[in-house]
Amino acid sequence: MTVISKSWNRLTLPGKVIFTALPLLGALTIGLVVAVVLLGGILVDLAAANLEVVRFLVAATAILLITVPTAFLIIYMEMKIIALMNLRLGPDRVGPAGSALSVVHGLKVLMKEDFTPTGADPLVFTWAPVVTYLASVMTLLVIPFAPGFFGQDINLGLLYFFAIGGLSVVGLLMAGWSSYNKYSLLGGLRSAAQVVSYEIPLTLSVVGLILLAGTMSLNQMVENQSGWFTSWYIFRQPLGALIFFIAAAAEANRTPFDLTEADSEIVAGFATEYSGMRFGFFFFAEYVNVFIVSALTVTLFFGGWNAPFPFPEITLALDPGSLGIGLLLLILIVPPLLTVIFAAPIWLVSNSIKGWQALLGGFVLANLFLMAVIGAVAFIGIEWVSGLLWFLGKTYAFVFLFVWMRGTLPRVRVDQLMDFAWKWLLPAALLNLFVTAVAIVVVS
Amino acid sequence: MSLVPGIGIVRGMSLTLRKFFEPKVTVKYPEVRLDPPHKFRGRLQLLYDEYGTLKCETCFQCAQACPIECIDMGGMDTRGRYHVHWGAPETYGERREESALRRSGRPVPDPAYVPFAAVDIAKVDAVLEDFDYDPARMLEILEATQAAYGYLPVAALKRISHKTGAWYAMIYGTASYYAHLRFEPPEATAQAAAVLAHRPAEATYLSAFDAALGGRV
Amino acid sequence: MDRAFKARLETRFGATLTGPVRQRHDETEMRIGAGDVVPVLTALHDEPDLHFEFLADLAGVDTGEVMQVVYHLWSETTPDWLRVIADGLSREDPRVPSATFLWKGAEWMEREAYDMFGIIFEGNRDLRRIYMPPDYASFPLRKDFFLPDDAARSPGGGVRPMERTQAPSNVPTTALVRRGGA
Amino acid sequence: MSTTKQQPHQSTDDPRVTLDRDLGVFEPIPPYPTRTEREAEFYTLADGEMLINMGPQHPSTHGVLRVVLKLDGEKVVDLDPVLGYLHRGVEKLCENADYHQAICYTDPLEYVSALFNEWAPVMAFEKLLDVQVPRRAEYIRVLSGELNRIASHALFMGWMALDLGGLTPILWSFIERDEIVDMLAALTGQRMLFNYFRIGGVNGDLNHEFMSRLGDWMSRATEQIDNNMGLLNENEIFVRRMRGLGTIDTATALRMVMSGPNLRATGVPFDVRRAHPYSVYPELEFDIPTRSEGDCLARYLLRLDEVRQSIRIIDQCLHQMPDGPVMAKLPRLLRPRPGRAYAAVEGPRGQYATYAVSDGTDQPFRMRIHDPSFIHLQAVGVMMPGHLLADTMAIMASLDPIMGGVDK
Repeated sequence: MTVISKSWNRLTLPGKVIFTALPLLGALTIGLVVAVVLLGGILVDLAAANLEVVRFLVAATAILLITVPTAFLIIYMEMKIIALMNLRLGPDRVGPAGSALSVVHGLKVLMKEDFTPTGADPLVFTWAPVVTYLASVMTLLVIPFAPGFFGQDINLGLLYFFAIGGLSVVGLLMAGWSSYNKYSLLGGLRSAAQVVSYEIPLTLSVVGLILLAGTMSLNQMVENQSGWFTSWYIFRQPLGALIFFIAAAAEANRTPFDLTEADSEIVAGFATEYSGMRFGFFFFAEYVNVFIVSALTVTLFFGGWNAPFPFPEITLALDPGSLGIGLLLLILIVPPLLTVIFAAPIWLVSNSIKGWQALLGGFVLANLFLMAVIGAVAFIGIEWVSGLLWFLGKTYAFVFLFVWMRGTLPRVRVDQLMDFAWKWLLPAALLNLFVTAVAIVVVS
Repeated sequence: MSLVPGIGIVRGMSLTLRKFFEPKVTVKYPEVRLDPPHKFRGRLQLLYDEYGTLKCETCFQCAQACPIECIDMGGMDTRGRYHVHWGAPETYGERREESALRRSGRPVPDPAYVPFAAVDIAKVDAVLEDFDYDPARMLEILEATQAAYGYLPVAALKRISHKTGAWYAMIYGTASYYAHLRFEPPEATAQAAAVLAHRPAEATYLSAFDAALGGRV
Repeated sequence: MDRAFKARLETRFGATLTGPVRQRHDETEMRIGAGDVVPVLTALHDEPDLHFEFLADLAGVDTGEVMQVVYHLWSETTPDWLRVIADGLSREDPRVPSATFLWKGAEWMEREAYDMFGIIFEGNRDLRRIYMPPDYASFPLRKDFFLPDDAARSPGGGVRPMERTQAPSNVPTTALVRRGGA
Repeated sequence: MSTTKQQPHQSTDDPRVTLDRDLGVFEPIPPYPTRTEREAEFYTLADGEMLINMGPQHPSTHGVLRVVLKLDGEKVVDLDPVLGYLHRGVEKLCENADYHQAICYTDPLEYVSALFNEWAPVMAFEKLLDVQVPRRAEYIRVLSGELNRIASHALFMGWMALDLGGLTPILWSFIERDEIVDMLAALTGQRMLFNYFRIGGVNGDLNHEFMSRLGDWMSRATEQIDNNMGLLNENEIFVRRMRGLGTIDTATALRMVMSGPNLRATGVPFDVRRAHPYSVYPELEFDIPTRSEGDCLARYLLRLDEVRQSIRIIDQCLHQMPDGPVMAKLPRLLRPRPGRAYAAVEGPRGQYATYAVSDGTDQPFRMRIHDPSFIHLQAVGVMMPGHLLADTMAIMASLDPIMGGVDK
């Protein structure tokens, strides 16, 4: 006994952790194997019977996971693009062109002290970021990324989107109220007023679209816009698209409507008293919101995952399986060959480059080339790859537009914001709806 | 504001987009360093004019203002009679002299500063010649110097520093580390050794030292 | 130097002047008693041939014997700055009427003079400390001010160890007041 | 020490103030019993009003200003600026320094336009000493002063936009300002606190580095400013927010003793350079732009006009620059005869002035520094009530106060 305790005491902290974890992991693995062996058949049957549920679980997990890199990417974009517009360089130290900076920011936020001010309502204070974050993540569920690549095809998708999107304001109000800070309170109230006001033109601006499409399923709407880009709804609903875009910017609290966190007025609005990962949740939610709003604009008005023009049908009559032993040879021969082919010019071009350096460069280039070839084949051959690329490309174009606006515009005042919503956007949305309805009646 | 609403916003956006592609003004600092203007006064170093004399006016304002008293300096008083100094007297004696010369054009007395004694430089030069002015063989150089002079005079150390390019502080550190190297002439060392050997009482110790060093304690 | 302006001032305010009207460079200087500040300033501001609309500065001065309040005025009727010195305020209880009835903007300048010299401007609605902490007890720009001593007299003195008293107790206060000058 | 009797009251530093509370949360405003009529009125809340403390650690209070706002919803009912967070006692320091050293102390007052802070005391001391400044020195002063004015105004425009939520203009302004500041660094040896003007002249003549930079900049200045300002001047959001904001009429502005661009934006062509000419300004041709609206937009556009006039003045200075010494012959130790002198200069924010009293020693007996930021900040109390919380900082920024100058 003493031997065991002595050797245990001699272990360093990582050693202790490893020695504890190893048997646990072993036991878990054995248990899992046993469970799969014993219950495997039943589980597969169960999953097959409840395919919808499994699909939903997988989709929800995937969507929760993709928010993090999405937010990182948009934060980096914002830092870099605004910097370039400001004639600065922006982040350039962490990672290539500073691209890992937002990841480092994320880690920093994780490591900071999580602080609850005196006088705050701890329960509400803790749950507010969760509500906000979940509300934005849940809306991602109905967005069709590519053919067959969406969380859930709800036939009331648009309605679901507005319903859940409106939920985020609850989180902001909770944060504003529970922080015991007047700035937070003002920020929370501002966000409530703003979101509630802009919800109306936002919803009304797409009613015309719904009339036109005859459906509220986002997938169906995207399907409707296939073919040439002239069939995109932006060309049939330009006013609606404009109103939608403006109102969506206000919904996502983006410049020039970022009143809820106007730093020159109310410090950081509802997030004033937040720190650490709770603040990180707000921050993430904000950038996920930007993505969602851009994605929805693309989905509704810019053809979603459709390419702007129908590609000529190229069917690659290549079935790798039919090559048989030839495939194996190909795999053996092509990469070294390509490496040598790419290495040769590098080696020839300069005397100072040694052979192994040229080979290394050739290897990298060959890999890139192969990846490009495989990507191109996949792009042409596999439908959802091209769909996803088109969708993400269009979406990030809109993200760029949002960031660009942030780099250019000052923010509006509260009363101007309200004036704009109720006196301009709402009548315009109604007019749009009226004109659309009349046109539909006349045409049909 | 123009008549068409939104045109100003569009113009602003186009302006920012143009700037997006323009060359940037950021200087990547640690890699690229801009030269300060010639007249820049914010340098933390002493400046010399084109004749190689100090530009410092010895006004003591910097030393007076230094909150952590890290500046010590010296020069000559306004009537050109004495050296005046700020800080520990044994440091920067040479710089004080230089500054005083600049201001008065003549050497002036400084009771606080006793320059090191001059020695015959030829011996140390010969030693350096033997060792090829190689700072990596510093210990051998120092030993040979001690063999030549009997001890390590400050003037010789300065000469070694000047010729080999090693810092004086480094040479001093090397010399003071080894017990067999000594900075005092052997007679003073012998006296101190005798005092140590006898281990007399405090008063005797002091008076013995007093006698040995000619009343300087 | 505007000689005619000097004559104008002497004829208009002859009775209220407590010293000669002096001129040097582009400045004209008149001295009045503290009690005459209101009528003199009103006349300077309102009368069309004087019309000093712009209060360029308001400063308190401690000469060591008396307190002064110095107004600098500008008008388009003369190329000179006009300096009005309200002279002879007692150092024990310096009081002078406020100029805020003419220039609302003098309020903070008077607050500053109060903060630094303890001059009471009667009629200023908001005469409180402006720079020093609200619990500060002394007036720093007076000539008999020592920092450690006087700061320690403030109620906060016991809390801030940096400002505990180190006053030279054997030096009489008046010895530090420089004589001469203004 | 003789003082008027003050009422004893509880110190804000007294630990009992914060410890003798049952709750962990307390209302910190006001921390002491009210003492004046106005203070009592301000800290009495009507129904539905609340106090909110803005600064000194607020992201957009220029420096360390603290404003206690009385809000009704988001509408500002009243406000009480609290100063003293940057108070250094410069006047006292100057009284204990000799005449040369006093100039260095005035430098960091308004760190954005330091040359004007030197200019006023230097002029006052020159009057005390009856020194005739060489004409070349005067021209160099005007030249560098106008450059500094442009630098200051450039920064103002950036700040103005930043307080309205624009991220980009502040950086463009800083680029503009940086060019000028580098230029002035080549001339004066420092980038921010120049310490360039000396009693009787300036420290050092024009040099080649400065002149080449200046020539380079002058060749594209107007175009560059016009180009960059296209971002804001036509922007509907910006113009709509600025128009009618913080309006002040001529009579009130004079009652608040405002000066400089803030006064000229209400239609009064009062500019010390013309109203009470000093230096070589009478020899130079320039206009005094005025606007009649008196709102934030007018103040903003007026500064833009002033930048153009400054470029004009610089151009004339370069063409009329006489030869000669840049420093008058002066003894090393300055002992002006007893007397008083007042000197005012027109800075980018208004009238900077110094009232110096000499008692015949080598130190000023009393040195009063008049700072326009201090005066203008006071006018915020007149402009702001009735506006929304969102506009407080915009109004503040449009007056362009620098807290270093406000707090002395």
